[in-house]
Amino acid sequence: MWTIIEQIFPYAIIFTIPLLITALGGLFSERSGIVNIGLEGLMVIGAFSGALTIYYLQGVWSNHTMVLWAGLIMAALAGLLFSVLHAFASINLSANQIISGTAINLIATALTVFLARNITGSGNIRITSGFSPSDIPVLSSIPIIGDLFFTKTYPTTWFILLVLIISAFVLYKTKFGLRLRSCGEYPQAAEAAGVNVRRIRYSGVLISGAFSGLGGALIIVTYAGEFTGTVSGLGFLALASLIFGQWRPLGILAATFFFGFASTIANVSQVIPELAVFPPILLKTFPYIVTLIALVVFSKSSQAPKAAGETFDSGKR
Amino acid sequence: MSYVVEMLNIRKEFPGIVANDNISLSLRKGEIHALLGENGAGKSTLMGVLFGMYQPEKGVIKVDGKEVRITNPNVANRLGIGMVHQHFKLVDNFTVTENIILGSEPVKGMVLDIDSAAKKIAELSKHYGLNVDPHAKIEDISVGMQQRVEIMKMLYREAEVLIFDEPTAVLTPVEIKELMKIMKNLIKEGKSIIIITHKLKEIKAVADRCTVIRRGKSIGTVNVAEASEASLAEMMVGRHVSFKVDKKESTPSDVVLKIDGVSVKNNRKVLGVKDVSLEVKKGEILGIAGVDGNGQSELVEAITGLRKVEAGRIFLNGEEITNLPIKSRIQKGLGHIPEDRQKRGLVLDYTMESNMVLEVYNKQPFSKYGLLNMPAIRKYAKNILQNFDVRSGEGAASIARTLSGGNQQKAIIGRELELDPDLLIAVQPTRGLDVGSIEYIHRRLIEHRDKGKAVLLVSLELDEVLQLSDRIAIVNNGELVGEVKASETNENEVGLMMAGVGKERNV
Amino acid sequence: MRNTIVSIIAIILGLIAGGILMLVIGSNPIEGYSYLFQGSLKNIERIGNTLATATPLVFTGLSVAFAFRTGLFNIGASGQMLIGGLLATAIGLTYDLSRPVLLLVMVLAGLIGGALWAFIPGLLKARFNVHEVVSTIMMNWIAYWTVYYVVPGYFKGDFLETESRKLPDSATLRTPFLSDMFDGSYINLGLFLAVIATIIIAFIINKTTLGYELKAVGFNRFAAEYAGMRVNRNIILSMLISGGLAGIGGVALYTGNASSIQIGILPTQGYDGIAVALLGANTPIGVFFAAILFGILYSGTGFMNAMTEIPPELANTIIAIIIYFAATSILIERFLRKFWKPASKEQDVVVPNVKKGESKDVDNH
Amino acid sequence: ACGSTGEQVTGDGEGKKADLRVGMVTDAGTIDDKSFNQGTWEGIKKAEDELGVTTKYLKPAGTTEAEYLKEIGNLYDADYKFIVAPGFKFETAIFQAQDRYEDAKFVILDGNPHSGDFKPVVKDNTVAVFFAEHESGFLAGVAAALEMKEGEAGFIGGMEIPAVQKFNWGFQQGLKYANENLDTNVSIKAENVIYQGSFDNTAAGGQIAAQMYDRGVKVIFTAAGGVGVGAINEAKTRAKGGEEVWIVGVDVDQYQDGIYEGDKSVILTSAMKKLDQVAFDMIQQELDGKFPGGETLTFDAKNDGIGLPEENPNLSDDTVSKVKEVYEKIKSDEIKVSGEQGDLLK
Ligand SMILES: Nc1ncnc2c1ncn2[C@@H]1O[C@H](COP(=O)(O)OP(=O)(O)OP(=O)(O)O)[C@@H](O)[C@H]1O
Ligand SMILES: Nc1ncnc2c1ncn2[C@@H]1O[C@H](COP(=O)(O)OP(=O)(O)OP(=O)(O)O)[C@@H](O)[C@H]1O
Ligand SMILES: [Mg+2]
Ligand SMILES: [Mg+2]
Repeated sequence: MWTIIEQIFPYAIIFTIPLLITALGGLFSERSGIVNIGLEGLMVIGAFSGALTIYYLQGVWSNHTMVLWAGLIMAALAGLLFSVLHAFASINLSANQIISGTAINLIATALTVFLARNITGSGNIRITSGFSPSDIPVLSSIPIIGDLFFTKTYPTTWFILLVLIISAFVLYKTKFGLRLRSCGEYPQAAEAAGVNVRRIRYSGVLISGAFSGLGGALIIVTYAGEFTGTVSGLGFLALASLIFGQWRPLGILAATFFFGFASTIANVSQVIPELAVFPPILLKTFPYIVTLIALVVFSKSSQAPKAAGETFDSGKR
Repeated sequence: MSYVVEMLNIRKEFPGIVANDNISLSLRKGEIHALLGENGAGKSTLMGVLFGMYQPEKGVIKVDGKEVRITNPNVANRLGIGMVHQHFKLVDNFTVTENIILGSEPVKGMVLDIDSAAKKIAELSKHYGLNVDPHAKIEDISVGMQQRVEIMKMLYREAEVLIFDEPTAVLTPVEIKELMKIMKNLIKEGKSIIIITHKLKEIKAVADRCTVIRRGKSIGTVNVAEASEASLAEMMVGRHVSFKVDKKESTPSDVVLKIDGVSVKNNRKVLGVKDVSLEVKKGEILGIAGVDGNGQSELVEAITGLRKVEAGRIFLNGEEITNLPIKSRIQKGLGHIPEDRQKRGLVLDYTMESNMVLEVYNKQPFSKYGLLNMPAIRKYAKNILQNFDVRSGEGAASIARTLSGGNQQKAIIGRELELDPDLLIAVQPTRGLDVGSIEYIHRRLIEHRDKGKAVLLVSLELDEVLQLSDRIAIVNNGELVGEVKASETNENEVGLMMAGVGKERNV
Repeated sequence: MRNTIVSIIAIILGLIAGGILMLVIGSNPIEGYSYLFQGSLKNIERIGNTLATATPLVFTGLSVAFAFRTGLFNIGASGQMLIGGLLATAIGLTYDLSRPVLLLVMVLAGLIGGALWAFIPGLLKARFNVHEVVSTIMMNWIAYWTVYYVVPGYFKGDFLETESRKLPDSATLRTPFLSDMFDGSYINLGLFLAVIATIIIAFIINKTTLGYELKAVGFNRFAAEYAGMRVNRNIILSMLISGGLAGIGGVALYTGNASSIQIGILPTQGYDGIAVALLGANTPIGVFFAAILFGILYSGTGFMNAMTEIPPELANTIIAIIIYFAATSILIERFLRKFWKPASKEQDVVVPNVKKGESKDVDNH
Repeated sequence: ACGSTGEQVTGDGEGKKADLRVGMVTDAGTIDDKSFNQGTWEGIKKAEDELGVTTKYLKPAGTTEAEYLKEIGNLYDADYKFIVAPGFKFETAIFQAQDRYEDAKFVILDGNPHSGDFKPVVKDNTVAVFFAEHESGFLAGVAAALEMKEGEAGFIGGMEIPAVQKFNWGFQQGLKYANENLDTNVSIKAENVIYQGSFDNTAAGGQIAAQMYDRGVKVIFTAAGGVGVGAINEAKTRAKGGEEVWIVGVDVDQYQDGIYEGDKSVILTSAMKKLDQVAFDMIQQELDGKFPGGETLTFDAKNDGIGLPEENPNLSDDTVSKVKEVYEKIKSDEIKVSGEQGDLLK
């Protein structure tokens, strides 16, 4: 059993990372008071732009790794730009955030395939190859931990974990973080204190756009290798992880890792005789059922930002 | 004369209503200036304009003689204008320090410098006698302390002009006294203050001048020293107002509510009400006096069914209701004017007419076989709103949210009285109401008593309790410390008991 | 009324934006739209297919809208459809009842299946305050895998692992009289169910004490509790109704538009239901027409593609843009207000609750 | 048959303008799926280039009979009266369409029109086409065994549909044949034969492939669309890291998809079924007035409808020549490959 876990672990982590960064983006948005159910669409945008960038650059630029990073940057930028639509609707126009997010999802999936076909002639954009995993010297030889965490790791994984740490720092230790959280809890208070609620909320939404874009592209450069017009529900799963993780960075890390691990187990269960004793339906539904149970267990302490989802206009008290 | 703030000919419209119509107000340096007006007169709106929350359609604002455009609260802050809002603008799960520094945070490098801020706050607190704990979380501190945090916010930003919107409505008598003291301190330090309040006594006590507005228009500005409470009231409502509550001696008969050794847990999961026994009889008003947070809310929630009773029993008209669902209690004759009108009292997104049948929508004639009868509902609602002089942009069809707080309150009271309950529980029934409305509400409560019904009055305003009640029960720390006859006691005695000094039960 | 105008303007703007996209890729928008509408409405058969396409969307739209109105966000309509469809299919494949009885039982089974699938999130929300967005997403995937294993396990045909046996004609919602009337199209009894459901839901929301209660709970559960309403029961009830609607939507899809249930697919109609509800401003009648519009757009795309060089993704893009315009309808409203300013200005001056004479008695400063 | 007709055409095909309008309706998945839909479409596009026909594909909103029929109707109404439908899921739709649109021609790939009872009814305006995927899988199995000599092989299928199953069974028979006759020792374990359950779960494809490789599998035959893409990615990653792992592609020559580090590829070979060729040939025959309406055709080794790619850079010459021999033997019925499960795995 242990070897199985050792073998699965790196793959669970790869699967976790896009979820993690997207949920983290959602965290910034919701903590600023804007619910973003457009995460799925933003991921699609990121996957598309990342794939497209890499697809073009791979021909002209010989430094393979740099090309991939360039793809990630473009993906984040595209996600950021696209999220302006959501920000504009829900912040400037006090639109219903759910509607706006739904529109984002619809537009993203339709538009990317439309563009892909018009630009590359195909709805699928395939990149030659993504990042390569490697073992971290020294650390990977530590017993147990080395095998789990430092073997077959991707540079992007460490990068996203760094982003996570920075995010937690920003959220809890900086001026911006304080303001962001106040806007999600009680924007009227923030406004009265002279905080520009709109600007903060814009930042929150744009960060979520950039992060989700990144998340979408990470799928391409690690395990998928091609853009196919969908991220198959990962955006919604990220949203679920955000809530499951109780709107906290570490909570999100735990929640997304749980999803990553559980779905990897479910995916590979077919190949593993030891797991084949369980009915497959149980294995496949395992992550979802456990999430429901966990939500019940943690239900007592909901940390939802109080004002998330409410439109804010200065007049209302 | 030098004015720190001049608001000239301000006009502000909302859909269907002109909230401020050509109103002017000038604030002298170092004065306390009261702003008086009926509910919905436009006071909060006017201050909202000064604080940059609303943009006026017309008019000029000058600060220190210079014309300014206050486009948002930030601008106001920069101009040295601070405001304590009626509903506090504090983030519940932030600490006092975090709330105070929000918007003008000190940083060390990139990191928030919480420690030095906390130190500065502690100093300020000492200087002005505010007594706030910089590290406490807002959700854990009393309302009075929250208000002091609001004041601290302004001081921290070195505001010169301080606006208070109904600061005393939520305070205990002791806290009010403290606040008055603080305000005087502030004036001494050269600050200038605008205070909105419906309590004429307070105006007389602290204000130098008073501007009166009525239905969006300026009535005039007077020197408080030259005015009496009666003349201020008359200016405000346009007719004579009587402050004395006329009432006959009560003639209590059968017991309506009997509380027998009841204990209730509070939000912090400890006993907030400890072994309380009480009786309220037909034809009497029992007032509960006590400092806020001494178990009144928990007790009321236990009677109304909003909170579980840990021990003891509750009877209504001789029938035990301890564990009955809320609906059956209402059916058995319980009416409730809730403490928090926006949280419990109204569905803010419903129209007023829908709100007026909140407890009876499923009864005839408002519905039959599960179908609503809108004409009947409309008629019923119109009647209540008219009787209680509830003012709003579009009458019964107004969305509850758009009504001023005072008018929301009147509507709730009207609704509950219309149910004609055997027992009416009135919690802070006149909080935030103007004197005209208070007079009216008081009259209606006494009428209710005189019809032979029972009233349980919970109020933080000692005046109100003393004036309205026939008997007064005093609570402290969740326990009943004593019971007195209203006619045989005075403010002092009750005040002492509220502070926990017990007295033999008489009655 | 205002909502209707706003929705219509949103639709027009969305179509205009789509037209611009067509221009950009070098196609003629007038031609494109003409084929789009011909594709969905040109002849009686196509009209029938358009209505059939719209039918499940009416149900999921109602499902989402109903939940919305009661303060809940049901994004689990897909899963509820699957389970509703699965139960109905199971009944249809298993029992040999007379047709009216069989159909009735199938519809009921669908309703119960959907309701059951929504019951869990409802219960979790009411009892444990679990966010229904997460729980309904989880339930979607559980439904997906349930169908994935149950269909091949119990209802598999002789040759195919990936879908159930085909329902006998007598066990589908298609009826000869409708099919003939609409020239062999897929229109089916589901449409009647959809009309009935729309009316019933409109009725419940607007005219009944139940609707009054559910909305009150949705707006302010504390006030509802204060007034003696059973908040938890209402949340669950709301989810049950919402899920039941989606469940019947599944019946319409799998036993009306199709004759078997396929595995490995989460029906997109569940998510489209969100858009339909929103465009319909969460009112049942609005939802009905929004669903028809979506039916027209989805159904006409193919013909437009066939007749022009406009790619199929364009219809989706247009729908998305319409939704976005509906979301940003405040812009439209502002515009309308400006447009009608002269009329409304007069109104503002006459303040209803200021009695004449009183307003100008004292003047000072 | 089709090999020969193909040759006939090439001479006079250039620049010819035919007024045939050819339509295609895609199956589940997109036109760019790098296998099934795309293969068919490429054949149609080739006909456009070489034979001058007009072409169009439509993508249905879903995969129900109603949706398929709607798109067929759209093509028909737009005057595309030669309609190609790839996939068994079209069976019932084509069954109805062939009656409803009598003046149109239909080609259904991988399926037989029937009314839901699996009793084939191929009308005069329809051709049903099957491929001997098992023979293709067999050749791939032989090639893989020859190249590996010894070790473990695996199979990842998408959904459990007939075409995928036949690839699988053929592959297993191929391995067995090589072990018995060609002196190899490549085995396949029950746990390494799986159907992932979808054609689009790339993540699962990668993870499953990783498990198999970790458990000593050297070569995996994927017949799984996007799931296969995930597996190919995993293989590339490992190959870059110096591991020796291989993938056998499916449907079309997937060599390009497996390229890493310049010109190396993890695609050992591909078990092709020549969808493009068949689509092209059908159009060609229609133009020549020889449309085999009413027939059910099977494309197999005999008519070169299946096979391995011409170019197989990863196969040694020895392997290529031995596979060629086997291919001939299949053609001559000396080797019989079964399209049934029998006692094979899954
Ligand atoms: N944002 C708003 N939209 C519409 N109407 C409003 C708005 N704010 C205030 N009003 C209306 O403007 C009028 C003045 O309200 P305002 O809150 O200024 O009254 P007030 O004098 O503070 O009353 P109170 O004594 O009850 O606090 C009221 O009729 C109120 O309904
Ligand atoms: N969404 C809204 N739409 C219209 N008006 C609103 C809205 N929210 C608040 N208001 C108005 O804002 C004003 C201020 O609200 P608030 O509850 O402080 O009233 P208030 O009259 O000052 O309260 P109180 O009676 O307790 O003194 C009210 O006049 C209310 O009508
Ligand atoms: Mg006010
Ligand atoms: Mg007020």
